[in-house]
Amino acid sequence: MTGNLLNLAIWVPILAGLIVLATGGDQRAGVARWLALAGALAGFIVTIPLYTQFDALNAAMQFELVAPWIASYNINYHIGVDGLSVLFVILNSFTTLLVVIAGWEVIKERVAQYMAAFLIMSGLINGAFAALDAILFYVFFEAMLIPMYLIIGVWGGPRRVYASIKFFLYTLMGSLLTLVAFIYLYSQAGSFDILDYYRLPLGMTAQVFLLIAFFFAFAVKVPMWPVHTWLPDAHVEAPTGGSMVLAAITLKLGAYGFLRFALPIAPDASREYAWVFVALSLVAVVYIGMVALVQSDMKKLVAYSSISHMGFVTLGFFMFANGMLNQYAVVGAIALMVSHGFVSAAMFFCIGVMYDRVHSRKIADYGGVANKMPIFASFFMLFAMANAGLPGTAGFVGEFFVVLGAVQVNFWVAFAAATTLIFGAAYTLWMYKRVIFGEVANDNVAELQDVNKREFLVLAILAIAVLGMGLYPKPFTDVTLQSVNHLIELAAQTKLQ
Amino acid sequence: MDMKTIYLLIPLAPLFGALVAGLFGWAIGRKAAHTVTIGGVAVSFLLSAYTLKYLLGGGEAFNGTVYTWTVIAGVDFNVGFLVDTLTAMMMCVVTFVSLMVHIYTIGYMSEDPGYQRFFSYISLFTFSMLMLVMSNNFVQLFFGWEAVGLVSYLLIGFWFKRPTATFANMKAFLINRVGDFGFLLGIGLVLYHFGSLDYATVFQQVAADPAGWQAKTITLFAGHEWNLLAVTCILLFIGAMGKSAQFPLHVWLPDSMEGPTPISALIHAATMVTAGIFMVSRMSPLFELSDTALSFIMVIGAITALFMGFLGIIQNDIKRVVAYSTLSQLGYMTVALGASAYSVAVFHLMTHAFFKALLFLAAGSVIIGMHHDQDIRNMGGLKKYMPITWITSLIGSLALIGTPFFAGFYSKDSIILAVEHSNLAGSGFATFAVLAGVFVTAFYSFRMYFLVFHGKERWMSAGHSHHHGDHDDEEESHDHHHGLGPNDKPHESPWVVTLPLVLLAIPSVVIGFLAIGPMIAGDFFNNVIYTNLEAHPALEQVKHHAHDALAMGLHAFMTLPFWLAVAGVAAAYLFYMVKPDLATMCDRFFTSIGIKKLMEEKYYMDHLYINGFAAAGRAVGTVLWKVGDTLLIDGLVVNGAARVVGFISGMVRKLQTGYIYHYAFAMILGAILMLSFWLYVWGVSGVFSN
Amino acid sequence: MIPTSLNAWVATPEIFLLCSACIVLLFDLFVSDARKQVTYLLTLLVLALTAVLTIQSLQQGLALSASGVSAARFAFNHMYVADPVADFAKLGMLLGVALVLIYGRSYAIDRGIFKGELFTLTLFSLLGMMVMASATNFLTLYVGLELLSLAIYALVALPRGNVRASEAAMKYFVLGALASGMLLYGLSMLYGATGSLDVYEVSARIAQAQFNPMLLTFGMVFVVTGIGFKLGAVPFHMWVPDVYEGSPTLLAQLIGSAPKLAAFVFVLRLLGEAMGQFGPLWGEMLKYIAILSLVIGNLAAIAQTNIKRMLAYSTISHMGFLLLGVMTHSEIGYAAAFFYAMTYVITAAASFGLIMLLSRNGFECENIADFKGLNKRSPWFAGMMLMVMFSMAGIPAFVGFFAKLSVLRALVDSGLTWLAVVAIVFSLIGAFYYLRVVKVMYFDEPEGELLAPAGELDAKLLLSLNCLLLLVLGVFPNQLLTSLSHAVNLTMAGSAGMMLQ
Amino acid sequence: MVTLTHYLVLGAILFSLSVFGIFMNRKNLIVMLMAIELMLLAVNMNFIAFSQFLGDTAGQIFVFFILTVAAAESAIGLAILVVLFRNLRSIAVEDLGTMKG
Amino acid sequence: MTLALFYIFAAVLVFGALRVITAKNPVHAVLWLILSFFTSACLWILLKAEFLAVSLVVIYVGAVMVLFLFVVMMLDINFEELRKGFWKFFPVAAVVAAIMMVEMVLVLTNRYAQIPGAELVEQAPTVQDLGRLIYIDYFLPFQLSAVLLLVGMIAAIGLTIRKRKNTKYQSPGEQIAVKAADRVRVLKMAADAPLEAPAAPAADAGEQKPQA
Repeated sequence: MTGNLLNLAIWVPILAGLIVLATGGDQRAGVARWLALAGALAGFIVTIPLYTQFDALNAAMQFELVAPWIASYNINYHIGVDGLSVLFVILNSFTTLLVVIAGWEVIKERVAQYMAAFLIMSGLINGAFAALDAILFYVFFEAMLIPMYLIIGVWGGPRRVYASIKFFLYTLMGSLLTLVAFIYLYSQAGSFDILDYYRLPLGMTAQVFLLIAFFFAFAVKVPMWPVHTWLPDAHVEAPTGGSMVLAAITLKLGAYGFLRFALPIAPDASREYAWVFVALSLVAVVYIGMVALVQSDMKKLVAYSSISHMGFVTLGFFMFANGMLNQYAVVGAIALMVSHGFVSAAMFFCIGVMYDRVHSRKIADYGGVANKMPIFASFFMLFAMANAGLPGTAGFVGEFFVVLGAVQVNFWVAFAAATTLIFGAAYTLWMYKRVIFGEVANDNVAELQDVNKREFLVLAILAIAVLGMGLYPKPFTDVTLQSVNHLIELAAQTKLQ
Repeated sequence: MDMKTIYLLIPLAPLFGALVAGLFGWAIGRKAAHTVTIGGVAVSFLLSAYTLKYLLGGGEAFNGTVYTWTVIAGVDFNVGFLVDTLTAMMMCVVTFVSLMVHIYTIGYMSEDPGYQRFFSYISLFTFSMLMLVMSNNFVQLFFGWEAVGLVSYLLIGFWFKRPTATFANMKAFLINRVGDFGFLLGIGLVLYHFGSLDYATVFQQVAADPAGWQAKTITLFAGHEWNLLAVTCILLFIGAMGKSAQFPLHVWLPDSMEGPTPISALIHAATMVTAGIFMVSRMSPLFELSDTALSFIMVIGAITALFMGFLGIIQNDIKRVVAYSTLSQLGYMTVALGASAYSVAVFHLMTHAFFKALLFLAAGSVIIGMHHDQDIRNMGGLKKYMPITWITSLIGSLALIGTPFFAGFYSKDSIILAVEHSNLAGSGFATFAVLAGVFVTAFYSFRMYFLVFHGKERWMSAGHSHHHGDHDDEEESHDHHHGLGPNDKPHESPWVVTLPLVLLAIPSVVIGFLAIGPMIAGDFFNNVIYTNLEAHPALEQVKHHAHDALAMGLHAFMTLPFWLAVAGVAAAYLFYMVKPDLATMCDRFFTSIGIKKLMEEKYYMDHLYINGFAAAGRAVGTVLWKVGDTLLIDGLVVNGAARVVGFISGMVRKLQTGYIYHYAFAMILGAILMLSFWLYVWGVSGVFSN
Repeated sequence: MIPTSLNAWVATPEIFLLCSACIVLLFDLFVSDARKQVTYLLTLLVLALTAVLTIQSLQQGLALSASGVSAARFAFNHMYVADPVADFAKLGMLLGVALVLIYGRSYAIDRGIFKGELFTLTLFSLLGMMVMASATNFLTLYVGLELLSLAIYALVALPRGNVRASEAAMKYFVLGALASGMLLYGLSMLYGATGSLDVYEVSARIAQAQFNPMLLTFGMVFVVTGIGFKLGAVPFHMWVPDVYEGSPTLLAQLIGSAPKLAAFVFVLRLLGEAMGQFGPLWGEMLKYIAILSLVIGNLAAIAQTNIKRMLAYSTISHMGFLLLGVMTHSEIGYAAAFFYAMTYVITAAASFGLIMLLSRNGFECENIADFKGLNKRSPWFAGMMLMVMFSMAGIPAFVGFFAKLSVLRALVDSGLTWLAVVAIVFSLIGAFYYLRVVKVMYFDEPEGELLAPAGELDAKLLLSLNCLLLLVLGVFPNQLLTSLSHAVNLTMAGSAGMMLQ
Repeated sequence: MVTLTHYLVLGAILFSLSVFGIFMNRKNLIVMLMAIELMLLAVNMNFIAFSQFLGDTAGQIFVFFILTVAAAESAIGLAILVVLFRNLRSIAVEDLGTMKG
Repeated sequence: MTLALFYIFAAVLVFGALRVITAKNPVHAVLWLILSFFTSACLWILLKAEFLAVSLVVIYVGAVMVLFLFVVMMLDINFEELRKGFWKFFPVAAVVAAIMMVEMVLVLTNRYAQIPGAELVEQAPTVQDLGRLIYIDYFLPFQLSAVLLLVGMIAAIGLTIRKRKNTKYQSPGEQIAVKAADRVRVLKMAADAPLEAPAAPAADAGEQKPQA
């Protein structure tokens, strides 16, 4: 029975998406919207028991379900979640709900397709997080590209074609290599079951190659420097909802991939080459932090900030000390993933709110928004602060523990990482200052209306989430602890023979 | 009510007020907003006072958890309270000054459209500050630490239309972030080596084996061992440098005067900026074990104390004078910390809170009187127009310069005593700095005092460029470009403004006399602040003097600091009342040798930050973006690969000529190649060789 | 020598098809041009009945194998074999050809080629394919191949007034003749080296070392050339784009779908069964051909603006992928290639069907730009085309993904992981031009008047089913994967069994 | 003594010549078709030689069928040629280049 | 003796073949091809394959070559035009062909390529033997080759049959079968043709109209 919960989490949104799609053209847009809302709500509600019934003291997979799928290749429909993934299933369904509300009246063309794309994507992403079979994971992981490609391309900005194709091909490049890695593992283990891979002894060369393959797939998705350049383009061109899901969820999938695949399957290589990941992560934190500073496009700025934050996440994942991962760093990184889900979604939504009114994302086209949109400005302030990692907001928890963990591994790594405290605040606040503060800068701003009820709802929900997690992260970290411990054990073992 | 409930109520009451005023201010109106916030802070103050009394009456210090924030790696990270005498004192100071500021604000902000918002912010600040001081662990400390920073940010930028204000608040936040950067790393080291972030646990471990901890080292650069505690303490202190505006992270504080005056009093003088002092005192068990760190602290404090004082001399903005004075006084406190006289530092913190808040609020009163003209060159002779403000200002100034028996005297003299007896490296310089500082303090304080309250009524003289603003326009009522017209007369502020002045003037006079006994000589801080008297005997000397407040006051007339202060006042009188030409002459002299310029540019520190670090950061960012991302990664690799593929694709396409003979040729060529390959395989197998 | 016997019942499907084709030919003479629909329906009926007979044969074969007997049943003095691979392939061909006729009906009517020749020649070419699938003798193989080829050459030229069609036919013909000349030369060498024309006999003689290895492998080079041409693999691919572009779309569909299955079985019989021992050698040759096909096919496709040409190059790259499966000369590899070929037939049929759906009298949909804004015109068919494109690109959960997966698995199993990496790098490049089609349909605004897809309801319905089948097979590929790999296993086991005799 | 090799070499030479004829011919499709006939002749030569030297009749049967197929092939080839000529008014190989790239 | 004959016939054959592909005039080429076939037939007789030799002459020279000649004559071709630029491509083509020839000859003359015990048969198969094989053992290919010829016939007729241009005739069946939809469609075409495709596709559409 419990396995069906995950099934519901995966298939309810997809089914809802198909139903929404069936409403057809824009003459029934209203129906499509309400159906989508109902679908997203249902999709979110079915994930709640995943948390309430989750046994936080258990590191094993829960809500597991195994059914034969492609028997001739020993591929199974094997789903289940542990502390590493359960939060993201819920977060994803939550974000989808927000996205549906966010796109309510903003999207006027091909509403049904828009809503359906998000719902279907939501199901696919849940599937990717829940999959315990490599091919199943791969199928969800890749299939997700299709709706995202369409979302960027159809409802995106002026350079949407470039952005969407770049997004697709970049991501595909990495994941195809992973496919080969999976097949290789299959030829070694005789099964595509991820949990079997954990137990599979592998030589160092094989591990290194696997790690490279995983790196390409997941580093692109995260994205890590230097394979990050698709993200700013994709974010800038994507519609608000697309940016929200991209930042909040799909990036997490990349990071999750490291936890689920790279570390446990190739632990020796991961330990050996952790420095590469650490170095790239630090580059992401510092380099990207500086790049974010000089952006003139708000979305691009937040996109770069996402890269920088995700650099923190990957940094946390590869904090090996004496062959052991640092628990603070890993838990912190996971917490950062969750919080970044809230915060980046909120940031993109805020930018979307302004974009819907002024139709510009250029910082220079704004100024003094606070005069006209005080409520909005307050929310935006909260999220900006969360983005800068202010204690009491969700953004702090992860950064705090990653730095604490990093100190235990290498002081200078922590030192470099902690610069995000400065850079993060600098680019966020500078943007906030230029956009929100000051005299009303131009006629567009002068005509601004404060947030409407729908926008207020989304902002308020996100604000509660951001503050809630910041003030009481225990519910978030508790569920991951045992699984992280297990992961640390797995990453500490040696598979060499 | 048990104590825990009381302790919970103390921060929650202002939070409640803040939330009500902030979220529902638009609905409940001004009066309700200030009522609820003032009520909250008043409750908080009364309970704080009760707490202090309770502890003085032999009550048990409280150390307990409110809730567990999170648990990782078996370590609990809690939100909890540690309420001991130090905390209680801080709570009283914070809530009292806050209460005064709340009341004062009713008058000061009466015309501002963001009235409710302002009350909400300052109540939120009170909450944050209380969380900071009441914390029993580093996480919550950091919480409060950043939360007060946030409110400071919000309040400096309260008039968000002013570019200077929004610049200043960003600057304040970022500079503080630099401090937090060190602070966070320090916390990281504490967690790493002590396995806990609870004060009690950490301090117990240190107390159990001080020598062992002192010997611990950490490798930062390969081959170089560093003393662990020194590194940790310096990192923690970097946090304090940010928050308490110590050189070189002081630059934000003068700019923070862009905020409304009440918050300058509350946040940027009395409470928030002293958080660093409080923190170091709190961590005294750690800092005591590292002479290196203490020396570092002392030198930094001394530099701040003296050089920021200098800058106070040349300021013409009434608030900036006070701000530099604050910097200087914070330097004094830091010096005291460095001299291991934590209790003295805290003592000065307390007295300073009162008289500096008083000075700020008085300055604010003057500003109201001057219709938001802040330039002291436009003032003069306000004594007769604003009597209450005048007298309270005088009290404040006297307290500040250390006039015997005033509050500032006891604390400042104790600091000087402590530094004189300190045996750490750098104490000689520190001694000189604090002594010189006395003169400087007296000079700039009374320069301002004389310029504002005495002499000619200069606002009447034509030629100053400020114009009288349009008071009918509510929106604009607090804008910069206001001032008193030549024909207007300044008038005393309303009672809500003057009442806090009076209420603050009282402790400014008496608190030193009353408190020095218990706080310095007594056992008020005995179980709270740890001083290794064997290693750092300075405090012993102070204690010796502090036994008798009266005797100390009397004895002061024969000490150097007193005469330095007198000299300062006299010099100010000479320069600004008797012989203004002398001031001009000096001015010209210092201009000619370049020192004036140096001081006007604030030792070029802002240049360094804005045109140095910030500009460099942006330049590097631009280069990384344009060259790294756009040109190299995207242009060369990503789009380059696409272009290469496209180019090859075009080439491949050309192969398809459309002519059968070429097609056939390709086929034959393929066949020949395969044939040759086959021949090669056979050749390798040795068929053709034999 | 194997005892001679006619045993003609085994070949019922082909016999039925031949007779029916002749009947259709005769019947058509009495049908006026306006009533060619009748011939059309009759042809479909013939295809359906042939399919039923083939299914029966398949079931019989599977039943035999289940009872422990060899599934291969021989007929015509060992010139013909009915085994599961052949039967599956025939079903695929029948489906492919039926889809050609159904999708192409209104297209053919509009272009005046809805004539008796179309049906009879198509049926004869189908017969050729089916004979190829079942041939166990070089001679049968050759005659089947020629029957297939000649019928198609003629079909391509069928729109007589069309310059491009006749040009395409001529190119196809000349190069095809050249290729079959090469193939024949190779076969003559095989014959000379082993003294036999029978696939199993050759295999047995090789196993018993009664052959001349040099002549045999020398001939093999030419055989590989011929096979390369049939599959359209580089460098024997040059005809593919021109023929796809020039021929009427329904014939492009015919060329692009079912014959690939015939070619696969041809490869399996000739290389896999007859010369399985020399797998490493021809595998090495096919490896380079396959890589070249991936490279050239994918790269050239990027530059195309004509969708038929693009699909032609895409076919080349797909054949490269298929050959990667074959070149592993393992049963897993054959099974993967078979699955690839089978699903490719369905995919190609869908793609060309969609192109024809958008064409109408006087308007040939052949530029990618003609798909502009299809999502606005017809979201349903835009969605269908999207599925086809993503399936071709190998994105899950479409069947193209599992086809690629199975080939990659075969490669990795054979220790050729690097080759798998090469393959995916080029399928990444390939994804670009499929994406472009999706981009054109979804992101671009339609130009000019909004034209709804033409075509009859049945074609539309079937086309939709066809496209959905890509998804269904992508989600539930197990049955097909298992069946095909079982069939390949049986065939390879059968050939091993023959060798022992 | 005429050996098998003689015939095979002759076949190879013929084969190469016909291949040469196909890809060198730029002007005349008919000659191209003739070259194909030559190629088949070369193959036939091989088959007959093998058949007669190995004593296996199957090779001759094969030749028989090749001749048949070649006849049908020529018929179709020439028919296409005629159609092409009607459309193009030319049978120059060079004129068959409208589709390329 | 046989060897000498072989070399003579072979020389003539190769020369004939060379001339086929280099002849200026296609008619000459056909004639050279006929010569090649004849000499091949002679060579086959040396191989004791008399029936096939005869068949070759009958089928090729008698039928196929005549067909070729017929087509060459029927098409009105400017032969001079066809010769241009021949020598331009010669070197590359000759080199490639030479490489191919050298490789093939090298292989075939290699001693590993020799089949031990390959002797010309004493008793060549008779026509009866061949017939038995064709009609019994090779029944399937035989039937199929019949189909092939049928296909060749259908194709040739289908592609080349032409109704006379100047004969006007009605097709009542078509006239009756015409539907309203057909008419509507014709009208619609006129409306959207210029919109849909400006220049090139219009030309294509024109070309696609059936000639007859």
